[in-house]
Amino acid sequence: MAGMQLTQSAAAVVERDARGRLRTSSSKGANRAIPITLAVLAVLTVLTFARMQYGAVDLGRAALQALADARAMFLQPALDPPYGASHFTWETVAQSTVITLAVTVVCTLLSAVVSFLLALAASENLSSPAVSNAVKAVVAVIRAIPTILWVLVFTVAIGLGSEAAVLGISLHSIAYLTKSYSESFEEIDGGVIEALRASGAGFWQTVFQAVLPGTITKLLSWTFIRFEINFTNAVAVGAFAGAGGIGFQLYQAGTRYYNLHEVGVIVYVCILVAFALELVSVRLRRRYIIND
Amino acid sequence: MTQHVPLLKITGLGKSYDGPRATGQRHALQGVDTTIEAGEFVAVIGPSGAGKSTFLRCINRLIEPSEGSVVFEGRDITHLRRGDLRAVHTKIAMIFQNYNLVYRLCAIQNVLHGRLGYKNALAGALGLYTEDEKARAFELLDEVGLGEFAYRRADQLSGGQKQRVGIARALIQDPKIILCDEPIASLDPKSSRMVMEHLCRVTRQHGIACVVNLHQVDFALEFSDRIIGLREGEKVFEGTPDEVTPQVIARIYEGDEEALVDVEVAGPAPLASGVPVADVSAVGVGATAPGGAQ
Amino acid sequence: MTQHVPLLKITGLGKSYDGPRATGQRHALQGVDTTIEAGEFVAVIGPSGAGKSTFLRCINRLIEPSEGSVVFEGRDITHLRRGDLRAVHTKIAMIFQNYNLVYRLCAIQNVLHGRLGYKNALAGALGLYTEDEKARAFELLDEVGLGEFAYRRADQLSGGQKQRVGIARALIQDPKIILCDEPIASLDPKSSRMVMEHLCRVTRQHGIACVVNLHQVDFALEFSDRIIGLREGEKVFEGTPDEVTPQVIARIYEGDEEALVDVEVAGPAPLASGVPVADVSAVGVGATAPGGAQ
Amino acid sequence: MSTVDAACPSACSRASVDLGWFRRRQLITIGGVALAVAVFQLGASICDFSLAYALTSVPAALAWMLQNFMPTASSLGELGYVLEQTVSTVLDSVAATVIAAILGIVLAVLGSRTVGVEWGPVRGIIRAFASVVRNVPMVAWALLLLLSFKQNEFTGFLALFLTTFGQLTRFFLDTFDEIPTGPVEALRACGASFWHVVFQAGLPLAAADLMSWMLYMVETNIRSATLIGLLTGTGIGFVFQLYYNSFRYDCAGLVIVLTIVLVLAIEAVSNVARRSMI
Amino acid sequence: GSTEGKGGAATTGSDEGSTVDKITMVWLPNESSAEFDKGREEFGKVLEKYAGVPVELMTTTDYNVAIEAIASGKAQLANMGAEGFIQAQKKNAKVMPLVTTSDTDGKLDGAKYFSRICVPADQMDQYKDDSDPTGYSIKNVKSKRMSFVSATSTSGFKVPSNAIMDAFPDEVASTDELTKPGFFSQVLFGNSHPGSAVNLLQGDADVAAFDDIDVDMYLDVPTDDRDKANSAGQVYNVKDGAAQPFDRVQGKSFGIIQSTPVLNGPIAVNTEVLPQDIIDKLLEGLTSKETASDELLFAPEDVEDSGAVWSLGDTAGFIAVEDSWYDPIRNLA
Ligand SMILES: Nc1ncnc2c1ncn2[C@@H]1O[C@H](COP(=O)(O)OP(=O)(O)OP(=O)(O)O)[C@@H](O)[C@H]1O
Ligand SMILES: Nc1ncnc2c1ncn2[C@@H]1O[C@H](COP(=O)(O)OP(=O)(O)OP(=O)(O)O)[C@@H](O)[C@H]1O
Ligand SMILES: [Mg+2]
Ligand SMILES: [Mg+2]
Repeated sequence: MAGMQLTQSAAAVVERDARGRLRTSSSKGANRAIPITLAVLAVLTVLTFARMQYGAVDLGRAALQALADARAMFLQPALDPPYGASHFTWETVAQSTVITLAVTVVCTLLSAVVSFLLALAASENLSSPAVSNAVKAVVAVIRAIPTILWVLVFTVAIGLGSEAAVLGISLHSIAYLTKSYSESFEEIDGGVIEALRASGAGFWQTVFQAVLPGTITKLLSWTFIRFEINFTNAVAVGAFAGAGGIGFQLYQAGTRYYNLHEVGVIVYVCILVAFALELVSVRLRRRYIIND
Repeated sequence: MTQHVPLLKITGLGKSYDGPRATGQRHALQGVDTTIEAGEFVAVIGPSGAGKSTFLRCINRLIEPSEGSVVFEGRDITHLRRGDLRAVHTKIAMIFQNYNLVYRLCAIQNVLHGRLGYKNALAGALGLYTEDEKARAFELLDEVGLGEFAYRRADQLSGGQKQRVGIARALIQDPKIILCDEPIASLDPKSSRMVMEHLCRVTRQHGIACVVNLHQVDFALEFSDRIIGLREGEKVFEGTPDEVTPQVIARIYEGDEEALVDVEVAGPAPLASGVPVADVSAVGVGATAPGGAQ
Repeated sequence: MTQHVPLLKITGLGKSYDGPRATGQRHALQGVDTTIEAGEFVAVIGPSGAGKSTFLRCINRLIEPSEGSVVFEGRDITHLRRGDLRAVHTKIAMIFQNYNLVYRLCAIQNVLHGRLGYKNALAGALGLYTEDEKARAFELLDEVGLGEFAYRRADQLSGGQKQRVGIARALIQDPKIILCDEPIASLDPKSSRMVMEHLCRVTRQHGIACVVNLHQVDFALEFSDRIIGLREGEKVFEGTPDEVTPQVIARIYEGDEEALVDVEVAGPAPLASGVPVADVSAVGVGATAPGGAQ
Repeated sequence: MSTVDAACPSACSRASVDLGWFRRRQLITIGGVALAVAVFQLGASICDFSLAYALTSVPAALAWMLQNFMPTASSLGELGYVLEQTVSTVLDSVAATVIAAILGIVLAVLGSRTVGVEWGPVRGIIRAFASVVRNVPMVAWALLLLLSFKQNEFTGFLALFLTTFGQLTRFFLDTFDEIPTGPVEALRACGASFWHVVFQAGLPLAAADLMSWMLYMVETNIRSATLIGLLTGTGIGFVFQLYYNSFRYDCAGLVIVLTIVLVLAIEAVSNVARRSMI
Repeated sequence: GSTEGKGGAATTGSDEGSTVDKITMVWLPNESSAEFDKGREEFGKVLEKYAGVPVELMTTTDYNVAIEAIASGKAQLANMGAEGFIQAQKKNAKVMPLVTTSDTDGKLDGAKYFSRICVPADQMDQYKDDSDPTGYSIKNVKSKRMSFVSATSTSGFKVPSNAIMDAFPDEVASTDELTKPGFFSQVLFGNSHPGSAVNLLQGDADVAAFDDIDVDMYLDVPTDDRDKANSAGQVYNVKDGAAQPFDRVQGKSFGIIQSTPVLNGPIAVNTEVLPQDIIDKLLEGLTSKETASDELLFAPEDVEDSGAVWSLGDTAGFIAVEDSWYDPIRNLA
């Protein structure tokens, strides 16, 4: 082994492992969080596969079948025969896309307004600690519940029509936006608020003259990002309850008519809309949230 | 009835912080008495942590004082409720080290924020100012030399310009007194002088009293009518600039390691222009040195 | 056979960028010839945008030169394929302005990265270094005065310390030459001097040639054997530090508004220590002034 | 106006008299608000949404919910089964995330601007592929897989995996794109090969962010798993639907409560992990 | 359609028993799909004509919603399945059947469809049982891989589950247990009747439950004698060229080992929120000849895609029905 010529203080630092080899990272005070987390996740994964129920199907055959189905869906999308079965016309598909977008708009605007108010209450710098913590706790609980459960619960509680879907989607959206908004609010310079307060401005004046102008771009970016998520949710929820729209047609094509070609068309429509929305929201995020 | 009512009468003002931080010195401010007359220009000096900011903020109750009283125009404001405090705040303007402008709004809008205290919630929130208010805002901006920059966004202004917007914002409040917490600490010497000159001129012109926290002793001596020295939360000096001898400076900054003043070397006021005390004193340790420190 | 083969022979090296940016000056670098001998310490100076970085990066083909040739130890490396280039890279080390350390890894691991060029894919990816390599890494770290910081994460080191880790990383490559792209531009004068001294000492000691891009003319004059001056992509001077007269400096920086040198005022080399030319020259506009500007 | 002119000499008289500036700003603000209201109204009329009805029914709905969905003593009898399904959902979420992350990292490494392969088309193809996979509605994935893999936990896992994979690849691509290019360049200049750069610079620099995204995905996946479970008949989604459809709302409520507890717990744990990684 | 609109405008319907200014009718998810748009609209018009008040039709995508709506009185009328009707009635005893669809002879006798338990044709032998009058029994289904339709389906879950419970009284305590593996080695849900049938034909399940009316169009099933066609022991082939999802199991065949008749679902009324005089008028109108001959409601045989909800191939029209007629179903629950 190479004898090292080191100064005393340096030699004192060098560590060797059990076999006398030089260590390239210190055993003391090293950050073990990442390896530990990785290990836990790996163990859980192995455990999952060990106890998972794989069903009665022959996985190989099923995989082939799935590929064939995927082919029908992605490579042969069609509404009309020979592949499609004319369950839907382009008009109805377009109509229901518009409906889903309408639900998305309504949910997003509704939750943006409510979230703005809640976020004011949730921000530590604008509200009292007690109120802030209470709002944050409630919001965390709401956020923990999957959107689809909210929608199903509202469906039985309120009944029919788009209200249940809108409220269900909005609730989760509100929780998300409240968190994002209040984080934006908390980032604003406390001095500005203090300055306005010192000149005798009231709460709402401070909010609209200092807080809102200072954060509006971030709020808009978050709102748009949520718009994108809400669209996805509206599609998913449409499959189950309430508002119908493109999601319901997707569900019908899949579970009622078993026509993957028609599913394919609807999927492409969803992808197209999602692409467009994503393009905008990625831009906004780059511009106003990450770089700000 | 005819008895003289000072603009601001401060008696036994004190603030103590509790909590884990409060190990050694619980009192950030203790038993400060003073009186500010209308139109006076008072500088508060003292080492870092002496309680200058605490003193200033206790006056308009941005910090709640824990003892003592603040009487403004004959009215004890120490225990006013929030609502009533708003009216008092319109009369006591404030200027900050970091300008505290809303950066996404333009200069004129920031100036107009000074009027919010006079407006109802809705009009203020929507930014509905009267024509008179707007006209006055433009005048004041022009007065501090920023007429051309009215529509410039605040974040596009230089530090000195920002602070002058801050001055205009304070002036439009029609205040009786302006409290300034180290208004020039973030500025270069040239901008500092300009801001101090503007501040001094407009307050004298409008007959507004002014209390300025300063690190720069030379500026304090140059511009103010009266100087208050704080150390470890207590008032250790009060007097005219003429009375500020090197010994006084040493007493105020004594014990503060960063700001030991060599009394022999440092001449009488004014000290070298624009250079904070900490720099001047880096020269050496003089007569009143570390023995007195605590 | 016995003919002398220089370490590095650069002939007609040029780089042009196309695209919308290339409106006026297409050539970032144009027709540069020079020869670097083993163990030489060469400084490259020139105003911002002169093509210093481009020159350096064309040598080891971090940027692909668009014309000319680079012959390293007698072998033309201008058109080597990626795989062969790797072997050349092990012999040509590089040091960067921003240190470019992997800040989440500790100093010793960063130093060991210099050995990656010698390792196969697996061993290198997993960080399996031999005991000899590790021992040498510790020694080199110690040599640049960082023996105690071997296990310190790179982001916890100061700027000067980071750059010294960069030097150790270059040294462990056993390079024939080290290319340094403004190694001290982000450092304060004190750290700058320390880094330059370390760099100069270790390269001389190990007989490694060194090409350093520098903004600081004074450092260039003080440390290097030879100086190359670039302006607008072309070599406008090459010679020993002694030959660098104020006129030469003016010629190199002429036309660069930020760095006009007052020939009358600025004395002969070395200029005031640690102050970049831009500052020195802020004094005034001399004989060679704006007329020559473009 | 004229007072301004009088009081205000030279410079300001040109710039400042334009008080119409304020009017324009106000108009912009009012216009923005009006636009939002109009868009909302349009959307509401298209999807037949009545704000008044929705808002007035919320209190009653919440009361009804609390009353009906409050877990009762009898529903606690189902706790064991529900717990079992919940745990399986969590495990599936973790497994789907881990497997998706492994593949996602490979794709992200190959497709990223900083450490990725230099050949342009690879990057484009990877980005397009990830984008398509991510934007196919989860429902569609579930329906597709359901047809061939039938209704079982593995199907749920696969559907979850596909959506997670799309999302994580996107996040990972962004993460790798954002790592500083300097160290990567430095390693290349040392003669390091592609894999050296990936393992010695790319991964160490990105590790904390990658882990953070993974943990975030585990949380999100538990929620997504509910939806997928409804379709593929697995996990909490399935049990919820089972109780819901048979009008045993108290048991359905128990599922909700357990979900809350679990998601919050996982959120807390991953926050701790995330914080100690920096 | 213009008549489809908002849900429970009558949120607190219970106290407006004597008069209504609007009738709300709710449809189950199955009849809510777009293909029945015309038929539903026509039905709304018919109701309006006889009731003399505006009618609002509410489509649903959720089974629970329909039941909650009629039970709570948010809807006055509902088109329901037999099982759903019983559930709604359990929640509110004032929910009553009004009419149902008759058999093709216009009688109640054949107003039913069949819930079947089926196995692959080549495994029929395993289920032969001479002690059973039909020649087959479900004695052997234990530990097999089972496919139901969904946990809420009447003919695809409730009825077959009850049959299994009856056959194995000691081993199955509640139908709930049949939703998870235990008694069966595996439990699948096809999510629809065709789905369940495909599970069986594709070999993913050994035993499957599904009904006749949703599946037989894909099969070679004689239509003359429904009772006979649905008896145990019958074996059927998937039609050549059958549409999705049966395209993947063409040529496969299965046999019936058990079959239970299920009563046709009613148009139910919540008598609490609909005045008796209107109920009477509706009953009279719906059972009239005129209604039965409305081709937009009852599509003539062999006519496809008419948008009609019902078909004259299955029924001759609406027929009044008593609450007690549903007792057999009630007893299942
Ligand atoms: N929120 C707080 N909680 C606890 N202690 C505080 C708080 N704010 C200030 N202090 C303490 O009160 C003392 C006085 O602080 P203050 O900010 O008034 O000093 P200062 O003279 O303005 O100093 P500087 O020149 O640095 O601004 C200091 O010891 C400080 O640590
Ligand atoms: N990627 C690029 N695309 C187009 N032009 C470039 C690119 N990189 C550099 N240039 C141009 O090439 C010229 C030389 O740049 P280079 O970075 O080599 O200068 P430099 O002497 O290192 O300057 P500095 O002292 O500021 O680092 C400049 O005009 C620059 O704008
Ligand atoms: Mg202070
Ligand atoms: Mg450069």
